[in-house]
Amino acid sequence: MVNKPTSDMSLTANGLRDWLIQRFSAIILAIYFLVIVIFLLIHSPINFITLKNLFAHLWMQVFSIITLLCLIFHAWVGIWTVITDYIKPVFLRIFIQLLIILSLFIYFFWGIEVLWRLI
Amino acid sequence: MNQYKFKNLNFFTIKFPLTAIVSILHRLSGIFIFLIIPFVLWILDVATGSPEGFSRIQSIMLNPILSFFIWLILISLWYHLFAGLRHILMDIGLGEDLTSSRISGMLVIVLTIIFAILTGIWLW
Amino acid sequence: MRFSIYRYNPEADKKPYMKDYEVDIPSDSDMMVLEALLKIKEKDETLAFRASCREGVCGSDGMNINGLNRLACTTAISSLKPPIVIRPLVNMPVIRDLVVDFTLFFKQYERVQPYLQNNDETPQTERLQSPQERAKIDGLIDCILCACCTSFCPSSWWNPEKFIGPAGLLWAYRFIQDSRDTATDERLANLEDPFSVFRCRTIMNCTVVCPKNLNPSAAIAGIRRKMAEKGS
Amino acid sequence: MKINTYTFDIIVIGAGGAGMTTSLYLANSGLNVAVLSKVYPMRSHTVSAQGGIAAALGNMHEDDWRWHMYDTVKGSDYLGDQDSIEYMCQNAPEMMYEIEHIGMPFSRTENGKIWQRAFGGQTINYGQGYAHRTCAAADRTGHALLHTLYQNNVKAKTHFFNEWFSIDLVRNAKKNITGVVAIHIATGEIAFFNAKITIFATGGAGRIYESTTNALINTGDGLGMALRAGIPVQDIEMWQFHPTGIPGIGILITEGVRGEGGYLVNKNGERFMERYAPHAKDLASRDVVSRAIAKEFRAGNGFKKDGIDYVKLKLDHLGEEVINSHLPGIRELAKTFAHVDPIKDPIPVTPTCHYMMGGIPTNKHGQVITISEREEDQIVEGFYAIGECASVSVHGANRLGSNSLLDLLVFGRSAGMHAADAIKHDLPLHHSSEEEIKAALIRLERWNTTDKGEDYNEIRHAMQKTMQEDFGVFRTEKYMVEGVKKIEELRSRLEHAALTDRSQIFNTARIQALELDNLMEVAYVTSIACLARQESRGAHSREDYPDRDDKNWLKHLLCFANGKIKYRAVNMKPTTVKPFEPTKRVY
Repeated sequence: MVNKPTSDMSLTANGLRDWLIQRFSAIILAIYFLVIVIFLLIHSPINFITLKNLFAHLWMQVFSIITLLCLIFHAWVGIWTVITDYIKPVFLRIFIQLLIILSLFIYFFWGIEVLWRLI
Repeated sequence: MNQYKFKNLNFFTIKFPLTAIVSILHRLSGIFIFLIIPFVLWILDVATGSPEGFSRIQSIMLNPILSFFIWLILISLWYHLFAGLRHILMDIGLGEDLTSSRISGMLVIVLTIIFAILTGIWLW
Repeated sequence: MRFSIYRYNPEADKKPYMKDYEVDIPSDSDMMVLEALLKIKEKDETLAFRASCREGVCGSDGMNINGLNRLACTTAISSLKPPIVIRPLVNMPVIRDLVVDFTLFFKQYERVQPYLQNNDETPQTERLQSPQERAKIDGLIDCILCACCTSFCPSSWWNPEKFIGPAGLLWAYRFIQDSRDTATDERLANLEDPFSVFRCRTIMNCTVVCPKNLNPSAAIAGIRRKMAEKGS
Repeated sequence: MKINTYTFDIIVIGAGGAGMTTSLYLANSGLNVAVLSKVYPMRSHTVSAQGGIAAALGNMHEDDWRWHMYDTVKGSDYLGDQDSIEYMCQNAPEMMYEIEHIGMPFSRTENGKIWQRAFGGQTINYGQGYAHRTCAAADRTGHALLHTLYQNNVKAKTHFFNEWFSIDLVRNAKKNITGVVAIHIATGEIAFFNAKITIFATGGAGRIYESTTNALINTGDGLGMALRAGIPVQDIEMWQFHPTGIPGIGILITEGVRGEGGYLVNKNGERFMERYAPHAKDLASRDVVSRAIAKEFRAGNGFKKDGIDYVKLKLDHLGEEVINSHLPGIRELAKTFAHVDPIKDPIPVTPTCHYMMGGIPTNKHGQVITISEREEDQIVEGFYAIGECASVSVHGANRLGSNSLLDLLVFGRSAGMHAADAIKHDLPLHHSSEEEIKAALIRLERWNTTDKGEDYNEIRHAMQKTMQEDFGVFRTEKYMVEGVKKIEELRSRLEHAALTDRSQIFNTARIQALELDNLMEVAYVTSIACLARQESRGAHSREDYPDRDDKNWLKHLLCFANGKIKYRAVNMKPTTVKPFEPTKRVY
């Protein structure tokens, strides 16, 4: 059947929203990545204290958590597209999707835990 | 569509344009980055956990195989960043025509090579 | 010059195979691939392919020539590196030899409601449209429905039924951009699901192979921008 | 052989501009209509039309449909039926608005109206200077029109039978036409399409010539079917040679190029049309320009390459902007097929077979007319013909550029209206027995069962060569007598030709063979008609009879499949204006 658009467990079940989220999260991720790279270049060679101090700032905490969220969403939209492209058996696809959702949840809480500890 | 048995879909007979290669590499780098998220989180976890952990990560960097792996991760990140930036620019209507998209695709590859070299110098 | 052509006749062959033909072509010839195919057909009647206008405007003879989808009638043999390998359009069901089934392709086209919709009262004379408004559909009205683009689009390979494909979306954008069409909001709403439009990854294979030098990829980006402007 | 029967109110054979105009009208009238086409609708030859559609809209200057009518009558060299021409020109503006409303992407004037360009033979105020009357979508008007019509048929849910090739008309014992038999190219399925009304919109037959602007599919299938069913064709000697086809391959370069200000030059760089048509120059009507070019060749003023004579069409002086906005398709074609960029260099061009003015005789409702034993017009009930396959006759001996798309629109619609009305007035459905259906399948059977014989390709090449050499721009009795003999011989050889491919699935060789049957019929009646008409009129240019002869030849010539000839009077009775009496035709 051609005429039935389905969402197949996409992030928001809406192409436009998924797409916008993908783009905005990408920009946040790009900025974060560049901030880290610049920090490492400035403080090269890096030591434990400088690194820990960086994450002790409140803005860095907030920025990191936002970035972590963006990473989770960005990864899900991206990986979801890849999976729905290549994996056609429905049950296998759903199984893998659930597995990935689970791991993303774990990454998220793991990340929060790491950051929390650094305050 | 069952009435026809065959389709012509043989990758070895299809020419992939530069723009397609830039795109598939974006996808591959994305998958790779997704797969190494736990590794990166682990590095962050250990390196910020204690001074001992930090030195552990530092010593890892000295291992040629692992440092090569980290270099690969960074290359993937650079590539994913540049190719992603190209896509976003095209999304807002910049460089949508064929010639510009070929040039920007080439640029993504060249920039990635330059940054791979710079990153290598920085790492070693 | 050697031509290696994809052959498959479901009545006689278990599976497709490649068959070689030698055609005499003078070195300074400006012959097109279609003319060579017609010559081959005179020697081997069983070779099946479609052709009509032989000037690149009817869209009958799209095929995969040396790895790229093109029209046989506008592809000069002198522009190709021999041997010339001719296969059917990529990822479309093969009926016979170079003839493929267009059923799904046309269903995807019909899905975008490819006709002008205007609910305003019909005027006595023409509806006015300024040259600037008219210019917005330049390059969108010229599609010949040859399927070169959609058949060469990886997103269509993986989701041929859910993703409309570049050709259908170019037509969708043609009506969205037409100042005389009043169904824009409905058209955009019909395309908002995660597959119909958004499966496009801007790979640009469509634009690379379009024999009319159109840019379906930009049209798709245009649709997405229209949606974003409208806000979801 | 199993034969399925499909029943409809109306079947339309052919999905070009004419077929889809009529089907759109019929589908919107709520009738059960099917369109059979041997190719997907958008592959039809209408797609190749470039220049535009004539209609006296008056968007560029004051205009009047009567002026358009005058030009058309004069263009036809007075062989056109004036009631039909009147109907066409009068209805043209409304038709333009109608297709504009359903989405036709016309180019526009600064104030937003439909843009119109100059074209050959179109004048203001009965011959006073150029008229800008041709409504255009850049230089891809046919493509824009065909797609618009197809799109609206999709909307109207017209029932298309794509890639179904019609083999022959089916007639019952009472001589009623009951439909056609057709073969599904993809599967080899054979079916009888039974209908109250059969409408032919099968297009031209330009492929009888070696060098033609026509698509490979223009094989005169409707004419072949009509002739075999005992219906004559009218004025089939009238073949238009377009002045500007690319030498060799025959790709059309629109008259719109000259409408924009392009002009022809010979090898001395001379703008020679000034000598042949001092007023209209390069925008004289097509027969005049083609003959002028042929005369230049004879005088040794042509260029020559690979044995083909040509002149050049200069348009670089129009400037890049005009070429890109009004002639983008021409630029593309010239680059691809003539290897020149018209922004810099002139395009090589030569007269090339382009359009069949003659065809199945009809009245202005599209109803097919035959001629009785007592030489009276007789309407063939339930049978219509429209577009290039019909001779209504608005083009007479020479068609004006941009009148063909108008013809197919106006008469596509009028046939649709008339047919819909007939159905509503309880036109009966006639049936046919199995024998009658099988009788229509004889030639398919013949191809399917002949084991050994000549290659049909050889015969086609020989036919095209003979037509080109003996029945081209200039015609002479001596050569035509030879030509008729050659065509007769080829025609009988074709009856014994054979196919090597007998498969069912997408057997294109078999379709080519069936098409050649039709081409041969058209070539044969053309040759007979060319020889018969002993005068020069419009496109029919006899060296042995160089003048027009209104006393003896101001009449339609009808030719039957057996070569028998009859005549019909030209209609000189328009209903709202005074008739245009024949005068000397100068441009």
